[in-house]
Amino acid sequence: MATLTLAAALTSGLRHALEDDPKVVVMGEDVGRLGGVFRVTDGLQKDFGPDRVMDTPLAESGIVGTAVGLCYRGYRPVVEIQFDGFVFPAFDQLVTQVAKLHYRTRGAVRVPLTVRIPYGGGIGAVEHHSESPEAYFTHTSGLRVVTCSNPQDAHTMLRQAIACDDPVVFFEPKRRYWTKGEVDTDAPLDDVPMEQARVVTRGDDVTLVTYGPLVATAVDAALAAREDGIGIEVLDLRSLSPVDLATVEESVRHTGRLVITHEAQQHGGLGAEIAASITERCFFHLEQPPARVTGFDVPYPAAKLEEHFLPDVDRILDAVDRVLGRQNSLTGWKG
Amino acid sequence: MATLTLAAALTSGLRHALEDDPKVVVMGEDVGRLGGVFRVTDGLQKDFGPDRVMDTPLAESGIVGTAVGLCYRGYRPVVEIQFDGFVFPAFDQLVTQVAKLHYRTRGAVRVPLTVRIPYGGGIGAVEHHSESPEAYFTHTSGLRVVTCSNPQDAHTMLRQAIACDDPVVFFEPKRRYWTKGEVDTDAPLDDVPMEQARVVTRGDDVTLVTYGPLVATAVDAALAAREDGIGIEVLDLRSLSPVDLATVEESVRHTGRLVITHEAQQHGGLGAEIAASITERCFFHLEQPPARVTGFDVPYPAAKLEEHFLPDVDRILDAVDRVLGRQNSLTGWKG
Amino acid sequence: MGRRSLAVVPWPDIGQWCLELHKSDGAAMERNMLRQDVSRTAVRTSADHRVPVTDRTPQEPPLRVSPGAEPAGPPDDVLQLLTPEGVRRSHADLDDWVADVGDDELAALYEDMVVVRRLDLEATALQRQGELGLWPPLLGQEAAQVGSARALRRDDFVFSSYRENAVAYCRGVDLTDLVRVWRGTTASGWDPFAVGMATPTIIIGAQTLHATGYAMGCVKDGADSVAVAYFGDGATSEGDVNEAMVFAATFRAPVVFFCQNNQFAISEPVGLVAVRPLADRAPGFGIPSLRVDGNDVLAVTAATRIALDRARRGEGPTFIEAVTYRRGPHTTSDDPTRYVDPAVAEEWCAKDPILRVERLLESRGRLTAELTAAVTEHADAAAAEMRRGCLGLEAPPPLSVFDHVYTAPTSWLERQKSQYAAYLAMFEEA
Amino acid sequence: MGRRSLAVVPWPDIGQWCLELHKSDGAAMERNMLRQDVSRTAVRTSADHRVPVTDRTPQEPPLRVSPGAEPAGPPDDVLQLLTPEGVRRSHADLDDWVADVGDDELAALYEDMVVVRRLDLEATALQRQGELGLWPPLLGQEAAQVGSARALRRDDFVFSSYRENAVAYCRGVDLTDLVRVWRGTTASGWDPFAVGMATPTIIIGAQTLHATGYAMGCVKDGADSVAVAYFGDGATSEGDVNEAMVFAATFRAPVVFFCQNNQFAISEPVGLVAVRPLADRAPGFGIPSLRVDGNDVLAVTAATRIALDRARRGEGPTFIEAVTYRRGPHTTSDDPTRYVDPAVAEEWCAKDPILRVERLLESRGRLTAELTAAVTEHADAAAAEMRRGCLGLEAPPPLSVFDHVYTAPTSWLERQKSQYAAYLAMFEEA
Ligand SMILES: Cc1ncc(C[n+]2csc(CCOP(=O)(O)OP(=O)(O)O)c2C)c(N)n1
Ligand SMILES: Cc1ncc(C[n+]2csc(CCOP(=O)(O)OP(=O)(O)O)c2C)c(N)n1
Ligand SMILES: [Mg+2]
Ligand SMILES: [Mg+2]
Repeated sequence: MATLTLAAALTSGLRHALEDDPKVVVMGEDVGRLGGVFRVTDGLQKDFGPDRVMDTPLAESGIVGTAVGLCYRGYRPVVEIQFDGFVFPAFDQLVTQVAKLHYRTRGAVRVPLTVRIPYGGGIGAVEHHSESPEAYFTHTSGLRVVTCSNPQDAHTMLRQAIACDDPVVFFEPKRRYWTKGEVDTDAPLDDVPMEQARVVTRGDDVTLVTYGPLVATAVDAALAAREDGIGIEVLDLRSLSPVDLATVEESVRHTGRLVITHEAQQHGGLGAEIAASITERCFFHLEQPPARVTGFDVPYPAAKLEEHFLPDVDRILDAVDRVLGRQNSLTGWKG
Repeated sequence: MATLTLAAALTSGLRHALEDDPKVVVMGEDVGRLGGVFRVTDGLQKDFGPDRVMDTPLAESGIVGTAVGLCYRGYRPVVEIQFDGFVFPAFDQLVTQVAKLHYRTRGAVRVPLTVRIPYGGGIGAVEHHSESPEAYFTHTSGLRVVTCSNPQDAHTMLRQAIACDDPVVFFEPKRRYWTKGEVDTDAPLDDVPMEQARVVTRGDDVTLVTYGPLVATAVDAALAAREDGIGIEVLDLRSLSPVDLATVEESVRHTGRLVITHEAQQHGGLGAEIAASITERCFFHLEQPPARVTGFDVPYPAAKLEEHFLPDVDRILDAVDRVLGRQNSLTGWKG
Repeated sequence: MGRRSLAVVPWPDIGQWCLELHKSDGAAMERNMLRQDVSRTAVRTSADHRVPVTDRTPQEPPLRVSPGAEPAGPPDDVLQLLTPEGVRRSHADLDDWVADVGDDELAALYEDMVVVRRLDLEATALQRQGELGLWPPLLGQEAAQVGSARALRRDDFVFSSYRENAVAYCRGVDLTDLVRVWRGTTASGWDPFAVGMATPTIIIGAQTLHATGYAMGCVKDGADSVAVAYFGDGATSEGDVNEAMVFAATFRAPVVFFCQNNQFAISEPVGLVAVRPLADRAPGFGIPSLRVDGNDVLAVTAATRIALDRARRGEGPTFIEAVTYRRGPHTTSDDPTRYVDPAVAEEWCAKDPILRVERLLESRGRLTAELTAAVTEHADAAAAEMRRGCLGLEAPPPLSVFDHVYTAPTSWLERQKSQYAAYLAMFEEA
Repeated sequence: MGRRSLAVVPWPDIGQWCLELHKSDGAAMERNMLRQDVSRTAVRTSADHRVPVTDRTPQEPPLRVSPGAEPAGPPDDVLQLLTPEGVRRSHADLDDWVADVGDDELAALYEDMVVVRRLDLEATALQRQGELGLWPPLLGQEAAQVGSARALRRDDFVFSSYRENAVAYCRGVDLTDLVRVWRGTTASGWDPFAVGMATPTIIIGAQTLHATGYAMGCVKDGADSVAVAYFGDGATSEGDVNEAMVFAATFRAPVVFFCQNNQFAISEPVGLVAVRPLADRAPGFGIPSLRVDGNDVLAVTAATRIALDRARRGEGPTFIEAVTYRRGPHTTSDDPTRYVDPAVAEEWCAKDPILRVERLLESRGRLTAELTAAVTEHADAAAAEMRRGCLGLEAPPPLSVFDHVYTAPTSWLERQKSQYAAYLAMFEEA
């Protein structure tokens, strides 16, 4: 057990993966000598050499496309996209090639690629540095999409993602990179499957589903609600595709109330799928319609406005009040 | 009034737009001399010259990116993406530039770009030629997304899209290109706003929401249901972003039952948003949870399997039975 | 059906132009021969334009080729060993590379080309008869494909586009597997690892990055295998192809960029994507290139071997532009009468890649009745086998639509599958 | 704060190497002078490598520059008019293009460069003081930016990346608008149409396509305005930049591709994205290019004017590689000590773009006390104005987060806005 930041837990996860399997290679912009703009790959090139930890030309499609070629050759590339907003030049390779190759070839070609993407806002950054593009990927059959919210998951799930024979888009909550926590780097990888959601806090009144950077916010909301005598069951999805809906379903059957929160825009966000799927499965257990607390349907705004865009404890608690039928911001609101 | 195929109605819409506004230019792969692989631009280069109807190099990012530059210069480009599956190389320009420029510049830069994309399956094509990628765009704030289901809408909406000062992704239901219908090319453009959904058939029992290629299928389903004494209200969304949810809401408040059908994959498809939003707004009017009839969460399959992937009358009616609480395929099903 | 395909190719008079290297370049060429080794002199780098293929007459800055212009006329600076008339010309840079290609080997290449043309025409026929959904004919490109593919080793790996069915044939792809995807029963035809060739990539240019990455892997493995990326003239305008060149140059990847310039991207003439010869693009990226007569199976073989040799010796990527002509439609759905100049098409018929080999063999007394009979028989048998295989291809079982999305089942998808099974069962019950 | 920025720049001894054109190229250069006009001879096309900038000694196929290698050393083949020592050298191809740049004009360029350096350092200071979220310093790139931007006409249009703040200054951007986006109050700073310059594009390379499209529009309009795309060395590896060259060549678009090769893409040396000089890339696309000393404001001016002139005369795109050096960090968040070789950095200090102009002015007796005082005063005033403007920038009103998503409100978004207003009102009530 060691106390590590989330970023350091990722580094240690990469280190383990590089040690465990000679076919693992790390590649991306500035990941080598610089150690990545967030230093997640710090020291790896020094220790594993430039053949295994490669600085690549500045071209995201090139990075992902050559990684696909490396997969054909038996490698397990771990590529870094520098920021969320820079994944789009690689979108074609991810959607038309990475996601479809195994299906296309009826299993002949495996693409054990891991795509690491620091994502999310709250760091006061300029445009394209704060986005949450996960829904583009969760709508893409053939990709697995996961995220982490704490150092232990960061470490273990990254290793699981790399070990996984499917392509995995691994979203890293960048504003939690400096969150510290205990990490057992010897924990067996199959302890908790990567696909499994986690119940973070128990509660009887409302199920609060979230993932990545907002898990900490959700827990804060649960603590605040507890003082009001409201029990919130916080679920950390961890896997965004496939979603462990069984765990959500079980909780909602118990609480009868569901709030979903994520930073991404609402329209067609992952929250829509969860609300729709849970409604399909637990309609008659729901006391109120599922509520979503998300980024608005606007491009990610300038830094000085992001506090309004991003869900926070207050907006979550307002939605909790709503699903509990208590006084809330929409009480008496006329659209 | 003239009887036109949907494709010819689009051609005539383009022709009108080119005549009405000298700033309109048409560009894309093979749109000039060949007239497009679906002949939607047939004859336009001959009549308007290669300066206004331009064959471009084979590079989708280049097409959309140069179109953005033309917008800066006051043009209204109409670009063609040859098939749904080929839009992804342009995804970066569409998401990071086209969608965000107006917001980024607080209104200083307008991007009156229309992106035409033939989409959808059912034509027995090879990979990448049958997809329904609309959800990637409806999740992208700043883009308008529309589609059409009949020749009149094809004609009018395309002209509306071109006249619109916002970027519009215009999805053309390729398997309906040869559908014929009456088209009034003189109908005023502001008769029916582009954003407005249309009630295609009236019915009291179930609201069936769809768009594009499946509108005809939905109408078939409604006709079949009528024989069983079931009244289906078919809504053609037309605009996929923004969605005219008010029209859907009104219908659902009346019927209490909602089925949504689209060809795109279910997970995070537009159906999820509509189900979630309608549940939020009409929870207490719903007799049953909204049901979705969609493509499965697999890559678009080989042609000989597409009949299973694609929603059809039977699958729709099965869902209608489900929301009516009648015997259906999931009666007694244990997941 | 049973007839040899060559017989149906119209054969117009041969025009006056020829594919020889410009006479005026001879001196520069010889100068070069003295101070560089063969593999180097044949390639063009922008640093040294005195190698034969690039020593063009100085010219004004390139004139714009306006959109919609005619495809460029006959290439005047391509590497060539075999003229359309069937005359074997010698070329100091190339001869050594095909020194082992004697009459037998030539006959084998001839046979390959006849067979793949036969298969191609058979597939076109199958499409016309409604047995295939679509087919992208390679008519006219037999030499480019066979000449390059036959130069490869078993342990090399091909990443191609959709039109490289002759390459697939040479790699040993089962004939039924060739048509599988075009019949729509599966999204791709064969196991890439069984034949050393990935199944076609339809997204234009995307496979060039895969080839480059594969080649980067070969370097890591210390293997001297080579990756070959096949793509078209149109593809060169896609970002991916250019990024592939950047990566290949940076990592000195053993990859051959094999560009078949068949003059068209669907209806668009090559002049629309390139105002200069495509082979001129690569040197700026630090990648030597060769511009070769793509209808000359010997020159293609030589060029490919030069590129492969460079790659195996750790000298990195090479770009080959094989100048050829797409004699058929883009695909069976296309209507080339809308954009093809029949006079140009006819000119290219005169440059048929098979006929010139036939003439060469004839001039050597090797085009015997036995040979043509054996070749025809082989072609007919292959076509019949492919047809049989094609007609035997059935739609896969409905629930297989859910297979292979992931390497292991997911609860999410298993649920959809199970529900769809229940749905299908409803009809069986009824 | 009040002190002139130049004073704080360390000034090491000047090394022996110089930026002059290789002597051995002189003969070829002169030969060329005889038969081509000035604007043509200075540009490089791969078809004619005997123009001065491309007549390199023949070399072996490019050697791989392995990832992580040092950035390339001093350029030995860049166009130069002003040496680091402040000596004005003549150059037959370029002199005419700066014939109108007399001492007054030189002093004006000097003033611009001093002011933008001052603004840049002020912005860096503002960031260090917590007033800006981030700043991308341009220290060292003043000549490349000022020399090119001052060559433009009002009706030309610039599409840039994030580091071109000196260009924005020259275009007349309000000083407060320069820092707006870096303070986080808006996503971009100014009205592009008011100054003929789009606001920065952060997605690397994307703006090169916008510039090309804009230039295509100029052709349609029959206007002789030119679009200028600014981008970095790293950007050249992105697909978009290559596609922009394809489109520009095809449509003969009046666009100048102005690449500031500042040796780094964040930590990655230019050798990682290009094994050959970047200026060698464009000719393969059919685009002539110039490789110029980016720290020489005169040479940059001349090169830009050549390119603009070609564009205005309908000769299409030109590519300029301005070889310079990023003396600061990538942005204020960067730690260049991890990857910058201090010896190389020091070498580049000796090539300071401002100092050499100062020396030239001095040698002409024009670096008077009046001039330096006036320039300092201007720089200080500008810095103060920018600081004042910066500190006055407030967070926009909360509900403005919903503005300008579309050109007209949509019911969907109005609803979200109204709900958020109700939410905010709740706190006001409380
Ligand atoms: C990204 C992408 N855009 C468009 C298409 C549609 N398309 C299929 S083939 C083709 C032309 C390709 O031309 P070329 O690269 O010269 O290859 P050829 O067909 O001549 O062999 C086009 C535009 C595609 N498959 N992929
Ligand atoms: C598409 C994209 N990928 C990655 C980045 C992150 N990034 C910002 S600047 C930069 C380096 C750019 O280098 P260069 O083009 O040389 O310009 P310079 O910063 O040197 O001016 C990178 C990788 C980005 N902004 N956009
Ligand atoms: Mg072609
Ligand atoms: Mg740089």
